[in-house]
Amino acid sequence: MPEDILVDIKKDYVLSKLRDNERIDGRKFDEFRKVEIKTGIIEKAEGSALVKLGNTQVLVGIKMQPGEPFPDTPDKGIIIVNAELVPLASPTFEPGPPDEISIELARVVDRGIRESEAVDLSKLCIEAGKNVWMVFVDIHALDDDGNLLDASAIASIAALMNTKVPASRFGLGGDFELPINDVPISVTSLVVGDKFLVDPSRDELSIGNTTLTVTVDRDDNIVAMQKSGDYLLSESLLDQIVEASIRVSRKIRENLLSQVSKC
Amino acid sequence: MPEDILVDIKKDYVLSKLRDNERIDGRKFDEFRKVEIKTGIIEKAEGSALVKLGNTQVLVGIKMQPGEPFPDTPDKGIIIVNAELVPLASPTFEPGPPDEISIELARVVDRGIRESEAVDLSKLCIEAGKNVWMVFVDIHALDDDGNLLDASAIASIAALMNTKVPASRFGLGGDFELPINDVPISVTSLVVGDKFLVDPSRDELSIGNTTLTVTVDRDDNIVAMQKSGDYLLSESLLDQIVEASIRVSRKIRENLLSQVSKC
Amino acid sequence: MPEDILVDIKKDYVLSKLRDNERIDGRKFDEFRKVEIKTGIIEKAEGSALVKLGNTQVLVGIKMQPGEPFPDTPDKGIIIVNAELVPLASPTFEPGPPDEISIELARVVDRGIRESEAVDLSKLCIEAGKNVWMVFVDIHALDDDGNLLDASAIASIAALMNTKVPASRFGLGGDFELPINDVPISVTSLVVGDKFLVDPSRDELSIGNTTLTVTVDRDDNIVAMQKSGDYLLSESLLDQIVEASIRVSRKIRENLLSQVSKC
Amino acid sequence: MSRPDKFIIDGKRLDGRLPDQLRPIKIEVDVLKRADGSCYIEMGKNKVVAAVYGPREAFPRHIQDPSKVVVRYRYNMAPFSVEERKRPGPDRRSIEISKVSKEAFEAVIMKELFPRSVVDIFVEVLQADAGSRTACINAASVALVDAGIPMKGMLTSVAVAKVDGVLVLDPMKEEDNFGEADMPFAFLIRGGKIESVALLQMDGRMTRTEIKEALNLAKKGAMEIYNLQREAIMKQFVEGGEENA
Amino acid sequence: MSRPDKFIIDGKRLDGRLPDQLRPIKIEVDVLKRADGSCYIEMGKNKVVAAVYGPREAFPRHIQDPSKVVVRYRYNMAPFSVEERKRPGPDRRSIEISKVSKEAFEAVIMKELFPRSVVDIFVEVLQADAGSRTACINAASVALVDAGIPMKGMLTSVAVAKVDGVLVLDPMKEEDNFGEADMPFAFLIRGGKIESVALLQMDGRMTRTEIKEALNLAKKGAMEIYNLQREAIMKQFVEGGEENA
Amino acid sequence: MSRPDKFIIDGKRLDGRLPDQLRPIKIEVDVLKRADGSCYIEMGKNKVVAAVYGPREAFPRHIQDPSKVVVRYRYNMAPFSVEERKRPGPDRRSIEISKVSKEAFEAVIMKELFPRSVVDIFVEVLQADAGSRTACINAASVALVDAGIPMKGMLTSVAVAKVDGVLVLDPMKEEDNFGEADMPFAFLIRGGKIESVALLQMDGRMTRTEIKEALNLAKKGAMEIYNLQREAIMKQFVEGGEENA
Repeated sequence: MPEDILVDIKKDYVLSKLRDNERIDGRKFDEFRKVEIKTGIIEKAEGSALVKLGNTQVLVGIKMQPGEPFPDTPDKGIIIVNAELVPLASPTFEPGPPDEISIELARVVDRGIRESEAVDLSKLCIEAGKNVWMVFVDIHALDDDGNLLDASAIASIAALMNTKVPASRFGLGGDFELPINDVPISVTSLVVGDKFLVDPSRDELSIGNTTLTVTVDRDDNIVAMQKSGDYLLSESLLDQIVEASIRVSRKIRENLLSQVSKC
Repeated sequence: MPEDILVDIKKDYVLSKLRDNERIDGRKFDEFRKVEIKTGIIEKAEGSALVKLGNTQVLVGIKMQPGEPFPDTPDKGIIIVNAELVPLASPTFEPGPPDEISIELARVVDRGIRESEAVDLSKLCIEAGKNVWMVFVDIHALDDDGNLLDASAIASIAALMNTKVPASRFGLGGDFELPINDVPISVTSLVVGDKFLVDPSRDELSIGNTTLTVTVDRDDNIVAMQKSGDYLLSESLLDQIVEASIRVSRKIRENLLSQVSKC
Repeated sequence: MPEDILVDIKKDYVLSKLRDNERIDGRKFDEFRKVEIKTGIIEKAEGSALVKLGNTQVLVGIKMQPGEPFPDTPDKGIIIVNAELVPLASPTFEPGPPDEISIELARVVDRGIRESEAVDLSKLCIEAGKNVWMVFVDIHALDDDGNLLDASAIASIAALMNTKVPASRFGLGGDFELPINDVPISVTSLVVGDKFLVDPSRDELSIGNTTLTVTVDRDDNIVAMQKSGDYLLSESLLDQIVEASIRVSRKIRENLLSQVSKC
Repeated sequence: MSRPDKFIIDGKRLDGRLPDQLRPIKIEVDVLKRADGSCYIEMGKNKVVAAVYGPREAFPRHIQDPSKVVVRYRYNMAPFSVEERKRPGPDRRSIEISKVSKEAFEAVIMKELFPRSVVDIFVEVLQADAGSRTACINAASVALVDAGIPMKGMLTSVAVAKVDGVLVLDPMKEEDNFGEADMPFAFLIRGGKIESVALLQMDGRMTRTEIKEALNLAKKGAMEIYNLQREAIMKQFVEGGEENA
Repeated sequence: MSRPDKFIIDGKRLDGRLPDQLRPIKIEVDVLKRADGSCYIEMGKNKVVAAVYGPREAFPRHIQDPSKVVVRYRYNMAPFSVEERKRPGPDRRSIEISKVSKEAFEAVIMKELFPRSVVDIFVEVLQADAGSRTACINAASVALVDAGIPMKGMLTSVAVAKVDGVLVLDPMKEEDNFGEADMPFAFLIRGGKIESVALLQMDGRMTRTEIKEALNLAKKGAMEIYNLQREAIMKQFVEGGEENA
Repeated sequence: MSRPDKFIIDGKRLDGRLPDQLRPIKIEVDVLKRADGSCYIEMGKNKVVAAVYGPREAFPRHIQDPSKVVVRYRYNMAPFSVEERKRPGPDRRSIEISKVSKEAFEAVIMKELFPRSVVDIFVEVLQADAGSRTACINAASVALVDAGIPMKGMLTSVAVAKVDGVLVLDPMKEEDNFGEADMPFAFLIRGGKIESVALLQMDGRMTRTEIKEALNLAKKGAMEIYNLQREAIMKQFVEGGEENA
């Protein structure tokens, strides 16, 4: 009950600020929180990255192993994205198999990587039709202070950029760097009436999980979109969000590349 | 609560009619509802049939693929019957893995097909001990207005009669019709005191799920029986139901064969 | 509620007796209940033993089949210990997958067998790296009158001593006796303040599941220990329990060997 | 196991029995301490144990019935009870057997006496042979008496099979696996007489006439089993009384 | 299925359609007796059926919302609906589709009218083709009208794909599998006009300009589907009236 | 990894440590915002993070205890924490570790202060090395202090192994995998002194005398870890105070 009252108070505060065209933490409407990226912190993983997006923290680890290719892509590696919203990260997460929220998160991150062709899967074939590299991208939420999705997407591509293919461990020649072709950036906006707030914090999300995620590749193409939440989106707002997402994605990508020396 | 009252009223009505030796919908005690069968409606399946039994509707689809035979029947194909009582079909069905009701239904249908040797499994061997055809019979309930079991059994055999073995898709020669030897018919009766009502409707079942199912092959042999529900059955009633089931099964089979051109 | 009151009364009784340095059933503090062992009672199993420890009853059955070895022990057989605390054995057990109690029980029994090297796994290799004997030790609780763990451990080793490797059934030569090198004995004590009661009965356990299990091999080595329950153990008590466990284990082993003619 | 050429030679079955003869049966009552009632039965190579708990408070609450007791029945096979190790947990076969067995007992337990309560019947198959469901029902029936649960009568179960065209009582494994039909029954026996059928299943191929004959053969077998159930209960009653004296 | 060399030849798609042309659509209302509302739709080779139950009491209690109705949506594929048999039960894809579809309906149902209740929307894909989620939303929308659930308007869904650099309406399987982008929409249509977007997903590669064009193409398609939905409801209304007369 | 020929050469272990020497330890307090208390620990190559939530209302209700707080403990390994990717979700090992760790904390938390409530302790193994359960307990202990949960003292955990017949403190992976015994402890430390044993497990082969020696070696190691735990808490207390000033 007190929890509910707190949410209501936060909500009122966010909305009243919005009426003055302000965000509660003073950010501009299209401004991300500070992004900090540390890669390679899990030595046992093939690649890893810890991303802090304000107080939101996500750790992504990459494990690789040989496996059978999909029948329709016999000469291509396989990427599997999985997200665990463990109860450590938020009082609202519960132990157990992935729920609809973590499944949606993993699938949207997956689409950004897949559709931007960020990983060159054709270079992950060991023996066509028989054996290819499987890349497991495991998203492990640590602290949910809002917008876990963008933090997960950034951590995933950063971890992939940090990945060495462990060929020698499997007697398959020398290790080599995972071939990366693109750096997709996902930009999530909270939609409130006719306004939108990029990279919403948890306090801002107290008004509802009504978001639009737009993932952009390095050529300003949109590679994935996901409207999430029970709201109606106007056409004009959709275009504004797409425009802003492209703009914001460039900054985030630049920031990411400055912190992750690669590509 | 109002639901309970409704059930009680229906129950009283069914029982009062019964005292006058009448059924609430005017049917004779050994009379099936109208049976309508449409086959081949799911083009992507190897075979399919939609059966309407009054307002009860069941869709059965057949999928086939090569697989390993059972060790004790190395030269015979395999039939797997599975039933999903999806919540679309009734307010009392819940999402989730099969419960005891859907398992019983699938197993009784399975026994009818298996024991009548309706499908000639010896003609479904690809390579003895290694590779045989697996026939998946998937029962998908659409509308439960009573006696899903008989509707499912009819739809299953009708779908099997409609099935083409997809040999060419698996590079195993030309497609051929699934070899059918018999047309088992299941006849379910609702037992009420010393009376029994063939093919009970949902309204009739408001007095309890106290049924006896008798499955009959084309030579009037009984190939499967299942007493279901918490009641005591007298010897004489048992024989009466067996006798009636044989009689009724002939009509249903004739009806089925007239609608499904085969066998 | 009445159940709770009964537990409280039992607890008070156990504690008041303890103040007089007595156990409610008159046993000495380091005295086991009577152990009765019957082996070979499940003819279909490769080995079996029913153990009665007072009124506690456990049945263990051994099944064996060839399977792939672990990569790090390519020339050794595999032992898998599994415990089912079926609801038949106690009003507090529930149907469903193993809970933390049955998992702990199985793992502690497993460690005793494994660390004492009771079964000579090197003699269970069929073809190194490819095929070895898998030994399934299935613990089936029948009646829980306290200390299921020790009863299970005794029944497990007794059943293993009773086991014939079913080589002929798999066309792998003649059957032979499972090679047994040691007879580990687990001794569980209930810790109450600065005292401990060996082989606690269910009534004694009404004061809490605060136990220490010490498993001893035939050379008086400790091969496994497990503190279980939310209590604090003093150093001196720890040593006393270890000492007593070694002493008691010799008697139990002797008793076991006298009932199971082998090793 | 492979199919025998003939099931009946010189009027005798593979294990030497006559067609209308039961396998050896052994019944022990009150074999478990924790359960409110229990029974161990051997029927051929079947070894099963049944426990009854209740009437006790039904939990979770929403399963309670304000007008009568809820009956639960769990048929479970030990992993080592069969030739090839069975993975623990219920499979489709166990779930179906549990359902029809539960319904048989629901039909004979005086349910109205214990509203809002539950009676739990747990049967464990320690070693499985043909007819384990019938052995379990016989054990559960005795366990219910041992637990003092009021019933309309005794529930007694036996199967009939058809082999080489002949109906045989209480089939063994070969007859069950390779026979032409299998038909398990459970009967309500009251006042020493079979009153009605509480459980009935069948698969195979039988004529209407054969079904009637099978019923009669089953009734004969059930009466013999019933007498053994009665005897075991009596013995327990007398000995239990002595122990308590 | 393998990738075609070209998707558009002489301005026509592989199945002969123009880029802005829908697949054939068939809509039947009130096809199930048990459900409070139902609808069957064929859209290309998709065959889907939707059922609506409710508003009814929400159970278990803790899911109840004292201020509004709870909406549940279950997208489920029949095992035989796809080329290779699908194992029964929800997979990750079904769970995501169910989530975004539910949210689209939550945005248009008058939720405040039925506090503490639940509206269940069940859609079964009997045969799957490209765009099964859009077919399901269209069916569910009609089923909700059939069930008399008050909504702000009709929800109508269609996808746009990009193949050979051209945007095409209502993609077929080849366009979906091998195309450059896929973008499903659902619109709220009120008073005969498209008001806003209730569902939006995208994967592939599109420029900002293409997204605007895709939206316009989808709107054109949605209006056509909307007219068919309206027609089917009207027909049912008239015929249903006749039947009841 | 294969078995080394010798574990101790010239009195030194494979990683250069003396037998009674700990691996390097790093402790950070209050590393998470959402949790009520948190701690990150590195202990050798172990990297673990612990979070504490509570005391909060116990849900579902039936787990509430009217006389004391309920303690839950969840040890979980990230899929990428080990050489070969671990499937998400609890396995038998994790469940056992969670049980004995929970019981250790139940023995030291002042449970009576918060009836009907729950304290949740979640530990995530981000990278696993030998002794991950001990690292997790040490982190959880600090996180409980950070969350302000009253305890009888600090819980500090360390293991002892036996290799080449020698007892070694805080074993590394090779010593754990191929050693002759492994024995994890957790101690209650109050007023700077070890009071009693809260967690104790052992597998391998040890004499009674060795067990006593192992205990003493573990106590020495625990005191060192305890001082690091204290230091980290103090630092946080001072810095946290500064931050808030």
